[in-house]
Amino acid sequence: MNAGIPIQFFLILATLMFFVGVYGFLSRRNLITILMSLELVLNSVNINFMAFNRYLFPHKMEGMFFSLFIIAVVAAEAAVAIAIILNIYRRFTTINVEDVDEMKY
Amino acid sequence: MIANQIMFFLLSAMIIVFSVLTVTSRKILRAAVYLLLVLVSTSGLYFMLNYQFLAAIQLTLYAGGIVVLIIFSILLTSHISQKFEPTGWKKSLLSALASAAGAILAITTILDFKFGASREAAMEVDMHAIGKSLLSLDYDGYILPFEVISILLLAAMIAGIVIAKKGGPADQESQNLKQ
Amino acid sequence: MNILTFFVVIPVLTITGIILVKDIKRVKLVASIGMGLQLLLAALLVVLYIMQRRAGNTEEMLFIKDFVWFKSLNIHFALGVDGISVAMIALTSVVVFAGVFASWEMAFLTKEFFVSLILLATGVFGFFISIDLFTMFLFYELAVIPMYLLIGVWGSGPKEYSAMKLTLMLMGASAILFVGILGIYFHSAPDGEPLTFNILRISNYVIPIQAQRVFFPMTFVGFGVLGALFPFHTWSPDGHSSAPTAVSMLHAGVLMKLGGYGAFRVAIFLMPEAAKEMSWIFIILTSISVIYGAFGAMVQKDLKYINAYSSVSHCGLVLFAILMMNKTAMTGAVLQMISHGLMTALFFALIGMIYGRTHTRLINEMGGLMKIIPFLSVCYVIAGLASLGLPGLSGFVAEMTIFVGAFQHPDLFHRITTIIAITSIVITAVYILRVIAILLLGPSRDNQYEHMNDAKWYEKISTVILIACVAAIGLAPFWLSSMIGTSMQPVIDKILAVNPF
Amino acid sequence: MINFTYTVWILIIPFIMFIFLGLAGHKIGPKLSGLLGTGALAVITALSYITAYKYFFATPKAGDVFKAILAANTTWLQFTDKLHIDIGVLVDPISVMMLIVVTTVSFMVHIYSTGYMKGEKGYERYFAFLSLFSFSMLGLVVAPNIFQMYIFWELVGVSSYLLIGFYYEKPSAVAASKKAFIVTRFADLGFLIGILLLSFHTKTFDFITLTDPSGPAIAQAGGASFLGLSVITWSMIFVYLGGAGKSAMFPFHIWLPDAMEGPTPVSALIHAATMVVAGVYLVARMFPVYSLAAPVALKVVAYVGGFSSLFAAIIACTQTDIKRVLAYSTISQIGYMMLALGVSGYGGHEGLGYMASMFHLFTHALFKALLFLGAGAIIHAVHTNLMTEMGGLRKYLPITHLTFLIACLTIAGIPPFSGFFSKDEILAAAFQSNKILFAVEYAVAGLTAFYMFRLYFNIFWGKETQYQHTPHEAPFSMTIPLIILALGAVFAGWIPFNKLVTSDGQAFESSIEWGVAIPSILIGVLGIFVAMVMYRKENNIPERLAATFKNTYKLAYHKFYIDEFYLFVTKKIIFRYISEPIAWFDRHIIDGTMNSIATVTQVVSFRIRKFQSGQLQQYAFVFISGAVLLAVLMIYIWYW
Repeated sequence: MNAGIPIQFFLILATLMFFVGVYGFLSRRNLITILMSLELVLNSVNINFMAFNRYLFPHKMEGMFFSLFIIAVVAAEAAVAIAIILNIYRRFTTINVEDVDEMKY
Repeated sequence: MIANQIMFFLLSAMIIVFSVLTVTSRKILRAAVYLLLVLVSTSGLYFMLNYQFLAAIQLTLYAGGIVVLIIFSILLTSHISQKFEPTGWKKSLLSALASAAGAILAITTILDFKFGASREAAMEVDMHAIGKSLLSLDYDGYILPFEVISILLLAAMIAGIVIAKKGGPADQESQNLKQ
Repeated sequence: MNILTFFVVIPVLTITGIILVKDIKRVKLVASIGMGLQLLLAALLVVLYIMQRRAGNTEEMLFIKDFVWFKSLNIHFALGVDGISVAMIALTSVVVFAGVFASWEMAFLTKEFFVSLILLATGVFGFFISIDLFTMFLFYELAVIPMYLLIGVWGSGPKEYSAMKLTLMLMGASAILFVGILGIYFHSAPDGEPLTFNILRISNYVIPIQAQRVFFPMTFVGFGVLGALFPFHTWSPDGHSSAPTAVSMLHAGVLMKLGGYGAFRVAIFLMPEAAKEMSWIFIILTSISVIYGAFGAMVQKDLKYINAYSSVSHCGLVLFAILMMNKTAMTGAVLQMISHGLMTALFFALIGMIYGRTHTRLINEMGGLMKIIPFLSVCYVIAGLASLGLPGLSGFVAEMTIFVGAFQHPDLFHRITTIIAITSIVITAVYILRVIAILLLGPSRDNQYEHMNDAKWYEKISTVILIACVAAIGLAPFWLSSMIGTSMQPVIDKILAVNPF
Repeated sequence: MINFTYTVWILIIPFIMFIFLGLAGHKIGPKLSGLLGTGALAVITALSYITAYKYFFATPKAGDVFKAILAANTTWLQFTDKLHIDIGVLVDPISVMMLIVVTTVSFMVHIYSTGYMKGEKGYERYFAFLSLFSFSMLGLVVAPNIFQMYIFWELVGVSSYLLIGFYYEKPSAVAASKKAFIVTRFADLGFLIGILLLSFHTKTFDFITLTDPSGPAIAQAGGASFLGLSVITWSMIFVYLGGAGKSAMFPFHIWLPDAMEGPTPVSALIHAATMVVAGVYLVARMFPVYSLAAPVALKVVAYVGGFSSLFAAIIACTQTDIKRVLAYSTISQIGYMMLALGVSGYGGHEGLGYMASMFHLFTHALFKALLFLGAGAIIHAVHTNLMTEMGGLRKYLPITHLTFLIACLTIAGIPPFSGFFSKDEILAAAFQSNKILFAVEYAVAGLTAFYMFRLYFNIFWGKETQYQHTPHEAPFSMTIPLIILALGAVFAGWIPFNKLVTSDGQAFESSIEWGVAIPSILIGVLGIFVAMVMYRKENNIPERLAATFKNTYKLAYHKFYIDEFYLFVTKKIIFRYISEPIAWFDRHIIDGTMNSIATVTQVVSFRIRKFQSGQLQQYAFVFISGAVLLAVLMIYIWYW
């Protein structure tokens, strides 16, 4: 089903998605949006894995399993991150990342 | 232009457009919905690459689970109607520059690199094969990471509960601060 | 089990014991028993050592024991002693034992105090028994770290400042030293053979002279800072004046000797060619130390400052003698280390006791103490006389050995610097007698001091044991000097073999 | 050969006594302490006399020569194969003579002290110190090598320090003791350097080897030279510095008058009879080296001695504290001895000066101890040191008066007292070799007679003074030593020193040179006469004289301002311009450098801590930009 589509297309797509995520991570103030940006970043990595697996090592399943595990880890990460965000919200009554700077010098 | 190419470009366009919307939208709930759309489009890509299992996982776990989780947390912490203040132009510009630089670097590198095509016969990734190697103790088996991930998930679950629980250590401390 | 391992095991057991017991009295009891055992052990070691030598054992190091520790880097826990380290161990055990009794009145966080103190002692003992550079360095650090706590927590005056200064300067020196040690390590064997940290092994191999030129100054300065080498001595006055009694005793009495011993055992012994080549720089620095410290002590008003500067002067003499690189002078250096260790510990113990009574250390505020606290005053006079090199006390033996040895050097430069160093004996007399005259003699200056008590039993133990050692060495120096001298012989042979004068 | 091993007990007994009295003195009480100390001294005095008898009369001489016998020797500290400090006992003519002097005077002083110090606080301590002093002085005397001498040299220094500062609550005593120690210590520095130089070139400390006329030291004479003088000369000059310090020769004399702050018996023992002549003894010990290898050094000895004797005699004429007069007189007399050594040659009749010096040392010890003990008895009776507050004491203190008179006649060189004989030999020796010094000595002889009788007349005659309570004669424990010493002062002149104590151990013939002696007697008598005119009856001649020579008098009265000069050097120059700047330099420059390194570190870290802003996105931005930058670097710069 991927005939006629060079691997570079997938990679460029993933790259763009990755850096859009990075942009979000750097520019948004809301912690939850930041989390969402992170999801984008991780997702782009998954795309890379899948593309590499399909194009370069079609006889193996490593890429797929990696993605699988990444998805599991992302789930765990999201759960914990959201718990932390809720806690921060209770503590500071805000989830603006610029207001949470207790850990400075 | 054949169908799968059209399909690919359609999906790509969706992914990129919705990604950008996700990180620029000033209403958070909308951002979550855009994220959902991105994830769904991604699973479409997986289908295209013939990884049905993973596509399904992507749909259920990612699009179904995580996005719902995010939406819940949004509801707990923000007002739906709330609009963000726009990001400061300085900050967006810097972030955009950094991201663009990274993107350009990565893309030029990708374009420079010659990927050799594989000569091996493609493997049929059916549920049987996945299940077998996931539970296999062989060289190619994934039983150990599988178990580790299960424990990780359990730990994350417990951690999520403990951290978010009302009256946890942080909460007591903040009460102490108030006093 | 090797007798030397006990020197590390007993302090560790003592620390455990101190942690386990409950009240302060028992803490002190455990500490004194532990250190008493250590003293006995040191005595036993001396006897065993002499017996072995009598029996004709001519190996360079005795009681050698070697445990592999980190195989990949060839780090060993290697133990071994010769006459020099035996003497240093004996000194340490005496000073630590006296130190425990000198801090008998420590009331604040007693348990933690004794734990840190004995931890420090563990480091010192470990340093002297090691013949592996890495373990040596490890124990060296172990001895320096508790010093920070001991001064910072239990000190007086600007204690945080002093503790920080002392620790930072010594740590800075350690950093340089560690580079030096690694430098030795990476040149410790000819091509193809495994690298080693073992001193004896390294000494059989000539380190390339280019490497020596780089690493000799590093090692020497690294150890020299602890030995109060001019101009890196300024931690000493501040550190000593802020430290609690027992810590000053241990620090000036023993820890500063680590510097001299290390400079001798590592810098000179392993890199004699570079030492020969570069010694003139350090000879100038050390002879400045000797004179400069003595002049500095002359105008100080704080008892501990006086003693700290005097330590700079005396320890400068140690390094000076080591650099002369002949048997007599180096024997003298070891003797001076022991002698200075004992008498300076005695000084600090007495200063602590006097301070405990008068609550001041400024000599101008006291006076006529001889009449009020005769025991302590007489001890102070004896310490002073030892310090100015009175025959019959240890200082004379050490200084004369150094001077005679240094003066036998065929080089005119060395003899002239020796004469410069000798003038310190007059300056020493001036500042010692000045203190004695102001502090102890004359009429009592302030009648609030009239009703002080003389020494308590534990203070007497502490001072008497130190005085006994000082006098014993002073009256019968022959055995000690020959024990050190015999062990010095192989060292000298090695130095001469590669680079005859 | 007679065995002299027992002589080690001469050292061991007082040492044990010092330790015992020092540790247990306050337990056993003053009476027993005094008794024990004196008893110990009695034993070693007896031993010394036996030794002297055996050495001089019972030991067969090797050819005509008194051989030096090494009675005991053990290595105390090994330096190198050749250099080692031995502790031992050397028996030879001068050491035996010194044994006699030291033990006799010390024994007398012990007896005297039991009376003089009665009731003093620290009585036990006093006897402990006396034992320490006896031990160290005897050790010095019998030293078979120069390093043992140095050891005991330091020990006598410290016992002198302890005894001068015996009244440690008196600030002047404390200052005096400190001064004595530091001045002699400074001189000892020269001694030590001399020893080191000597040992470097001869590779030995041993006196027998060193002084062997054909030994290495003397053979080195023509060796390496420095500033035009041979190394041996330099080392002997340095050694002499030590001797000059201990013997209070100019310019190291300043400590001796102040040392009179100590108890008077101590002054008699240490600062008149024994310790201060250690310098003379040292030069005599090394005499063959001086004479044969370092004549220039010997000349220095002679001139310094001559100058000191004149200088001190002039000052003595103006002082009013009787102990200070005696102290200056001591300096003057020691100058005599030094001069005699300095003008002496080596061997046979050439060595007349050497013999004369030893002879004078011997007689001087007796009469000077007598003078001091007499002064002690006077002070004991009237409780003052100043002769201006005394007068007419002859009625109250008959024994003291008589013995004091004998001593004064002896020191003035009036026959037939012992001082006459020894002084005559010195003058004869000086006459033979150096006329300038000879003239100086004549002047000194006259001055000596004058100031001694000035003292005598002022104390015992002069104005009738009202005392607070009538002075009374001292107890027997004090007068008996006076009488014994007076007898010694009278008869010691008949001892045939030219047969016993000579530069090369051989006897030679010498007789009184009347051509030299008669003028000296006349000068002495003249001095006495002048003193009698001026001071026997109260009159105003002294004031008028003082007014006439106002400046000279003032100069002499203030001891030529030498003390002030020293004070200036030490207080102003050393303390203010050396020590204090060094202390300042250390605290501000060196320590300041260390502190500023720390400050710079701190300032920098305060600056860079702003990077740790707590802004998560800032970190992420830096991280990502950095990663991109590194990637660019890696890809486009390193590999292209």
